Amino acid sequence: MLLIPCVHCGPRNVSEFAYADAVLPAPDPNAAPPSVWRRYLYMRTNPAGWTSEWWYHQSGCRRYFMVERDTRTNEIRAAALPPRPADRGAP
Amino acid sequence: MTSAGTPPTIPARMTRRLAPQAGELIDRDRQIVFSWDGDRYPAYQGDTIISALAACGQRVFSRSFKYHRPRGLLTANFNDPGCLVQVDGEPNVRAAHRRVEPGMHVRSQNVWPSLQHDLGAVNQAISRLLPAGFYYKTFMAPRALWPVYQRVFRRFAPGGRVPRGAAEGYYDKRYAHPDVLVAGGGPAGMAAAAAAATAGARVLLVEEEYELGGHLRWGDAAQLARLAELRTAVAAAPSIEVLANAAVIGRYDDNWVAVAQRDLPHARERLIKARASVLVVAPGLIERPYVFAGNDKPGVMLSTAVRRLINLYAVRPGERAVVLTANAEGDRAIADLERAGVQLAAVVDARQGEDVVAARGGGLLREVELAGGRVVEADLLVTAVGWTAPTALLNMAGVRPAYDPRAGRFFPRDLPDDLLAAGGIAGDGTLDQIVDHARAVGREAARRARARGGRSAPPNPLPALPIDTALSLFRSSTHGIVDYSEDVSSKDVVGAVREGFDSIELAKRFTTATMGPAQGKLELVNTVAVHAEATGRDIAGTGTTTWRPPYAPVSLGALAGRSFQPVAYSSLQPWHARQGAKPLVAGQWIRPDHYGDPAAEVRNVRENVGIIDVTPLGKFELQGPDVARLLNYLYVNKWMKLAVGSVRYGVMCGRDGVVLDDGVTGRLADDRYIMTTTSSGPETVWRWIENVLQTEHPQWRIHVTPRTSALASINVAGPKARTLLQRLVEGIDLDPEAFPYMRVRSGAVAGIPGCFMWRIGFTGELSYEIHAPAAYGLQLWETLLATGADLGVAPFGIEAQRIMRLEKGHFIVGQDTDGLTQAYAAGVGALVKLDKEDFVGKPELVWAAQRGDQQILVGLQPADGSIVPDEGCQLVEGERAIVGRITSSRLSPTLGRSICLGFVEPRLAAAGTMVEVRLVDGRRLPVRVMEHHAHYDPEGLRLRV
Amino acid sequence: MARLLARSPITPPPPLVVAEGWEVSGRRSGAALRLSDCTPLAKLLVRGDEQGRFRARFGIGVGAARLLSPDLLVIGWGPGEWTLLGPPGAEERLASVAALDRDDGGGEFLSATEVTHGHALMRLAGTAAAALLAKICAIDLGDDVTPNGAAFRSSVAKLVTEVVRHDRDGEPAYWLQCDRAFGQYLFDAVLDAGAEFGIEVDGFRPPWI
Amino acid sequence: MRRRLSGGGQRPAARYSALSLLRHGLTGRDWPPAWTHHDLAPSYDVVIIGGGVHGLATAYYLAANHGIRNVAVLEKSYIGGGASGRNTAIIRSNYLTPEGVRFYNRSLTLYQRLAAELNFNVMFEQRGHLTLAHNDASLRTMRWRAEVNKLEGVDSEVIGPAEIKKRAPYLDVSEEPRFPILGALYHPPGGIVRHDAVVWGYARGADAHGVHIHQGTTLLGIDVADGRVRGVATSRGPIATPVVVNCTAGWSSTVAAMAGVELPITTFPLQAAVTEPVKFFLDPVIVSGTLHVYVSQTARGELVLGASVDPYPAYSTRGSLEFTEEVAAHVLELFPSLADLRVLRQWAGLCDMTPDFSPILGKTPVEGFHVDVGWGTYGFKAGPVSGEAMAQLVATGETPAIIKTFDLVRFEDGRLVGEKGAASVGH
Ligand SMILES: Cc1cc2nc3c(=O)[nH]c(=O)nc-3n(C[C@H](O)[C@H](O)[C@H](O)COP(=O)(O)OP(=O)(O)OC[C@H]3O[C@@H](n4cnc5c(N)ncnc54)[C@H](O)[C@@H]3O)c2cc1C
Ligand SMILES: NC(=O)c1ccc[n+]([C@@H]2O[C@H](COP(=O)([O-])OP(=O)(O)OC[C@H]3O[C@@H](n4cnc5c(N)ncnc54)[C@H](O)[C@@H]3O)[C@@H](O)[C@H]2O)c1
Ligand SMILES: Cc1cc2nc3c(=O)[nH]c(=O)nc-3n(C[C@H](O)[C@H](O)[C@H](O)COP(=O)(O)O)c2cc1C
Ligand SMILES: [Zn+2]
Repeated sequence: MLLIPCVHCGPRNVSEFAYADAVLPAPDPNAAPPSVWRRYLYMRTNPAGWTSEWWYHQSGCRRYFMVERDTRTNEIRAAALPPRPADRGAP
Repeated sequence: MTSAGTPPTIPARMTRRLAPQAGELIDRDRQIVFSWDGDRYPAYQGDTIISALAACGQRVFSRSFKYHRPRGLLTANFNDPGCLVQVDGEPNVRAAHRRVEPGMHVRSQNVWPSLQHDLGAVNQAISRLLPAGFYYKTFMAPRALWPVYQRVFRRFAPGGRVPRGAAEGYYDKRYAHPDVLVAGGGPAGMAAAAAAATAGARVLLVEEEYELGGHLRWGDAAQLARLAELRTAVAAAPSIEVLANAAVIGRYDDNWVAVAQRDLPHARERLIKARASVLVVAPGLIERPYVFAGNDKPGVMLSTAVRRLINLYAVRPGERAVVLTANAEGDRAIADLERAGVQLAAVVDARQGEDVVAARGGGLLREVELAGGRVVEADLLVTAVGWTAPTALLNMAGVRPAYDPRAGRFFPRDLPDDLLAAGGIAGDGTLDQIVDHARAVGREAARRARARGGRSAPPNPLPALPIDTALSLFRSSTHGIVDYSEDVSSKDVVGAVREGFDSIELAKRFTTATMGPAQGKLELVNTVAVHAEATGRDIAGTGTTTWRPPYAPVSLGALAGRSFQPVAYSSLQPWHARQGAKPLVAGQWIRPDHYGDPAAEVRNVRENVGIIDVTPLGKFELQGPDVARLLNYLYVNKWMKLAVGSVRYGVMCGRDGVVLDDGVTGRLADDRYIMTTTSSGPETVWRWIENVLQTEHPQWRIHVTPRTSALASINVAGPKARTLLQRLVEGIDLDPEAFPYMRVRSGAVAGIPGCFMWRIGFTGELSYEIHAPAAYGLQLWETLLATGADLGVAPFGIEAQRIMRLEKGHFIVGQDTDGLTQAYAAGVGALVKLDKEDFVGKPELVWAAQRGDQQILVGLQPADGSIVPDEGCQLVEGERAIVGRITSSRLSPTLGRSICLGFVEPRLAAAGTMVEVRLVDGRRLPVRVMEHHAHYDPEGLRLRV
Repeated sequence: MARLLARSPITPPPPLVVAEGWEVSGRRSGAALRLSDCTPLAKLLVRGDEQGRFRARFGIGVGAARLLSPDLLVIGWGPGEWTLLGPPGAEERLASVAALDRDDGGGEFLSATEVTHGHALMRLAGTAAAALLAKICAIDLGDDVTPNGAAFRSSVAKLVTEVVRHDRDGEPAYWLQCDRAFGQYLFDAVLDAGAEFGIEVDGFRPPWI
Repeated sequence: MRRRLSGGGQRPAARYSALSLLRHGLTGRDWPPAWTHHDLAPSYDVVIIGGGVHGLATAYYLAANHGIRNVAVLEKSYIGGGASGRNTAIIRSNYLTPEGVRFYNRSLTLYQRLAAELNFNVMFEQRGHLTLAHNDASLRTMRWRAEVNKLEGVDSEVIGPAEIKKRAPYLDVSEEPRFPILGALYHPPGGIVRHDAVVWGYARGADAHGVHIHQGTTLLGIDVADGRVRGVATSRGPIATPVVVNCTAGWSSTVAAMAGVELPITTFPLQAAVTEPVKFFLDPVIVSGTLHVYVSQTARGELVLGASVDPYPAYSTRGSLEFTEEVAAHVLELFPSLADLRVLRQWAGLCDMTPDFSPILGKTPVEGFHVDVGWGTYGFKAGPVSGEAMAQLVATGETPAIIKTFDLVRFEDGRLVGEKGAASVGH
């Protein structure tokens, strides 16, 4: 049972978490042509090695955070809060 | 005790029972009777099934898998491959480990018709035609006979029988958080545990045998004295928890260690899941069998088996013995045999170059052929050729133990920080050296555990253990069995190599060596040695097959533990149960499907008024100044202008434009909204909302609170709904002008404060959905029924609701949509507002709108209204071209005909188009595409009254 | 109109009595390990910034619980998330404790949500309480990791459950809180796990906290 | 592709039969090797990466059907060492989309003939396959599948609890369980096969036709120039080749990346376990999507148990305790009397999951670089048809109709295949 170091709760069993997705930059939804948008939807680098991903502490603090994990060994070297993007301002 | 009592003749039947031994585990004052293949046998408390039978002179306990050869005792412990039996309903019981209990019914396995006369033994005669993998080479033609061959094969499956009814055993689990977990309770494990505890660690000490002590248990007086000392040290440390008759079965990521604890007072087996800061592996060594002709004959035993039989169970293992010894353990066995009165026919000292070539005898061992041709009569052949290191737990931790040819076994190397090894697996030496080393390991384990907890101290140096050289004895000049459980011989392994299976992994799979119950603990190194011999490589270069969990087999019951399947009930459940509502399993919820007659329930809603428990509807309270933005982003329609007191229907899509969920959301106050989701949707929707809020829009000030079960939700539907509610509401004006369709109002209902209700219409009738504080839900429900009796109020269930929603043409996400259905295909294109700046799924929906080529959901009515096509039936053109499918269908009690929702190709979607549905029985039924999804009151007049 | 009667999702074992408007079990047990349905307690969920004004008022963050007054417990579950527990009917008192000026100009968004009806709450008390929980909860309950006053949200019997260690008079005890709909399930699971320790149901009675 | 009969020469294989078994048994003569070792040639017409069922079947059909024999299969460990040697070996064709049903049914037909064609008994046991429904939503999907299957000529029917009980008497079909069994999709042609035998049979067949099977040979790089494949780099040296076929399942992203091709694939471990053998009591294969579990009993008597993929991506095959705990709990929901049966071993393999639970077959933007990937948890059954189709693609340069829907560009075009409903159960 892998331990995931929740940034809020400390290390907890992976069974308390939901893996969300790889951390990916989103293209501008209003400008991206289909090929770019669908690459974002479907294509994954899927590395055998270090990768950044989103996890959700579903049975704990219910927070999303980012984890750097080696997909071969499950070693985890970092966990971080979501970056705060600049406020997009009023709608 | 059994009803049979304890016949006085019992000790007399134990013809091989010795005088009391210093370390014996049996209680001679407590006699037991059990049965073996239908006959009654005596035993003492503390006997294993096998020791009891062996004491009575029994020598054959099973037949082998393939050739049905008689099999006896080999190791006299859990690993004994020939000692698997059926105990009552339990198959494959390790009879050389399991203790006898009064009245046990024990049977031999894999025999037909009986252990003595087994017809399968004809396979022995043709064994040369049945080499490993023979089945790949035959039974191919004629193909028609293949099913017959299959049935024949199945008869030869080994093992016991599983019972038919439900199992009675109670199985359990538990978690543990030791600083140090010690696997193995021999001298090394005990010393390590005691030292770790003294250094301040919480220790879990796990021993597979019934008692601590390891090999000391069958030792001489001096060793028994050391055993007593070590046991006292363990007992004196309060921070050690000892688990006996418990095996460490696996080590998983981050030192998650699984232990199977057996035969507890309250449970048959218990799985313990321990998060160990440090794991100390101290499993000792396993004695390795020797490969030669006839090495599986009953009467051929390992030296440790003989010592266990004599010293732990006071059983004389034979009458006349040949001993092949290559080490001190063999020499000690000789001493034990002499003391037990066994005649020593020959001592074959491998260190002097002597060897055993063959064991012979019809069924049982009768004579032994030595190298040089001498033949010795004997009923017991004891071998002591060397050890296998049980490195499984190390391998599971990612360690690759190294083979040392001088010692003839694998040793740990490059252990990670949270893993240490002690005892025989780590090296050799005197008992003092082993214990000193183990103590240092224990102290170091405690230090590392503390360091992982943040406190650090300098590492303790670990003394090095000496490594003794040993003879590399694997196979004699003859061929014999390498894998006893699988009936694989060294010849099979050699043959496999010649056929091209020249890596150890391929040879394993082709011969099935190491794939049986012992999983390599007895047979792996011999298999590797024989394979290496055949390829010309060495053992290190050949490598091993992969050790995998479990280290010892563990029951499905223990792995499953108690059944934990959370189940959700609404506050009204006591009433539903009292009324005998038909339960419907809907995800985690148990809901009333109906109360007897769904069609009548429908009619009552259409004519009078009905009430339904809709508590499982997902509900979220959204608070904060930015809620409208969130809704506007999540839903495909517009939300910025929803007024306080209004509700709106919305459809949510994923980023791929696929419909995710739908529901109604109402604005209760300026910055307070209640969002509803489908009953199966709340978890997904909640996760999705948090995702949006936390990763995309953390600047939005919104708090989400789940309210699903905090609110008892009751829909009051039907033309008389208003009349009924008028009797019960306080502070809410129900006048249609004051409280029109798609509005929400708060107040008290039936005296219950803090309720709100909205006018919506899933059923198509005038209806109010009341949401009340859950603890009052039952009271509200009962009050509604009592107050509306004269109006004909009656409950209705899910089935009636499904019928009515279909009459109204409301689609259900997941039933009338699938994993690829985008908003336009679901027929809610009118809702999609592509002019919004941004919302989830917008790009895909823009393109979908341009393409317009997707199948689309439409209302359908069969030409013959008496036929209800099954949900899932396909719409077809010509022979087999699929042009759509039925997603929902019911017989409408209101319209008196069958009605459907379904997908059709866009070219067929125009109202009035006739298409054909293929019924389950193959008939074709014409159906008409309707103008609306709704079959009933498409203008929605009834719900707006 | 009939008197209001509130009900817990957990079927109370007889005898039934009414306490503070709730139908509860009047059973009394002196067993060494006891489980009580405490759903009637008043509960308020309050949220704000992790290091914001609530944090300052309550003095605790994630993973801790504290008595604000002898009958009022505040528990920190997640970052910026607290629950106040008080005696049955004390909803308004809780609200006043959590009453902060909604807008102090600093832009911190605060909310308080009454969740009395949303959760089932039970109290497990007795020397074997930790041993019982260790059968169904993977969190280390040892004194060094989970001392008196520790709180966490995790999985108990495969259900998301909030746990607070809150000993009384030296007797170890835990509050267990879960979604109301699963109350009966959790109650039964705890009783099942406690069978080997001789657990008994104890009715609902003061002192509430 | 130009046919070339040179390269690896054909080798007469020893025929297997009851008679030859007798002859060898009596004379004690060794069997000839089923395949042979070769030095790495400097160039091949086709280089196939991955010695699993897909790579070996492709090689076999290239040689057997199209006479293209100058072919190398590169396998970094041993043949079948990937998912092909770890899978629960369930064969069926009761999929959901007509394209899917047609495709898998072709494979099933090839499987029925495989023993005869390869002269290697792959022991395909058509025991019948039952997918259990525990709620009306799954019952509806079963009906949908059954109807599509029938239209495609595949034998599938929805049956009720009484008939289920007849076929699997140890199943608990009462209303007691938390997830009662309401019905099942019954698929008589489904069954299990000896997975290793399929791999070995294809390897032996390919070898006999002159294909070079290089075990212990790792692909390290793909040489792409001007948008087309020129050769590959391996742990044993370089090879010149115009055609590379990526048949590496769980590792396919890593191999595609060497050619600069991105795939819509994420690799997840899938685990399985076997129990100790017991006497035969379970004939059909039992699958429950709701409980995420499937069970079959092999001819050797063990129960083979499987579930869904692990909950997070990884290239690790270590396996987890959570898996055995879950699978045991679910097996006992279905078969309460098996509590005393013991688990003997658990293991894991890697699965190349695609967003639509359908494979990716055919050409890529790099000329000469073809993919036969995206097999997720269900690709063993597709080995024969994929091998046949990929061989045809390589030989003719044309994408065969049977795999057209499964092309890579469908993701860019937004034409996903709707197989989630039938393939999301782990096999
Ligand atoms: C536990 C489990 C159960 C399953 N159950 C079923 C089932 O019941 N039915 C079903 O149809 N399917 C099932 N599957 C799926 C099925 O096993 C796979 O889809 C299928 O075996 C894929 O075959 P393949 O030949 O494409 O890949 P693999 O068999 O994985 O072969 C790929 C090979 O490529 C090699 N390789 C990788 N990288 C390199 C490199 N750089 N150089 C050289 N070689 C390389 C690997 O070593 C590997 O041997 C299951 C899978 C698993 C893991
Ligand atoms: N093992 C023998 O039969 C034997 C015989 C003579 C001398 N010795 C010597 O004894 C010394 C070793 O002492 P030791 O303490 O290392 O070994 P040991 O054999 O005395 O004790 C090891 C204990 O570990 C237990 N064990 C093994 N795997 C386990 C698991 N997975 N879970 C739980 N328990 C498990 C065994 O049942 C055994 O009781 C060495 O010098 C060795 O040469 C051993
Ligand atoms: C269908 C099937 C049946 C298996 N049966 C057994 C078995 O009876 N005994 C056994 O030890 N392993 C069995 N295995 C597992 C293999 O031993 C091995 O664990 C698996 O192929 C993965 O390889 P690895 O463990 O070497 O990584 C079986 C595997 C499969 C796919
Ligand atoms: Zn957390």
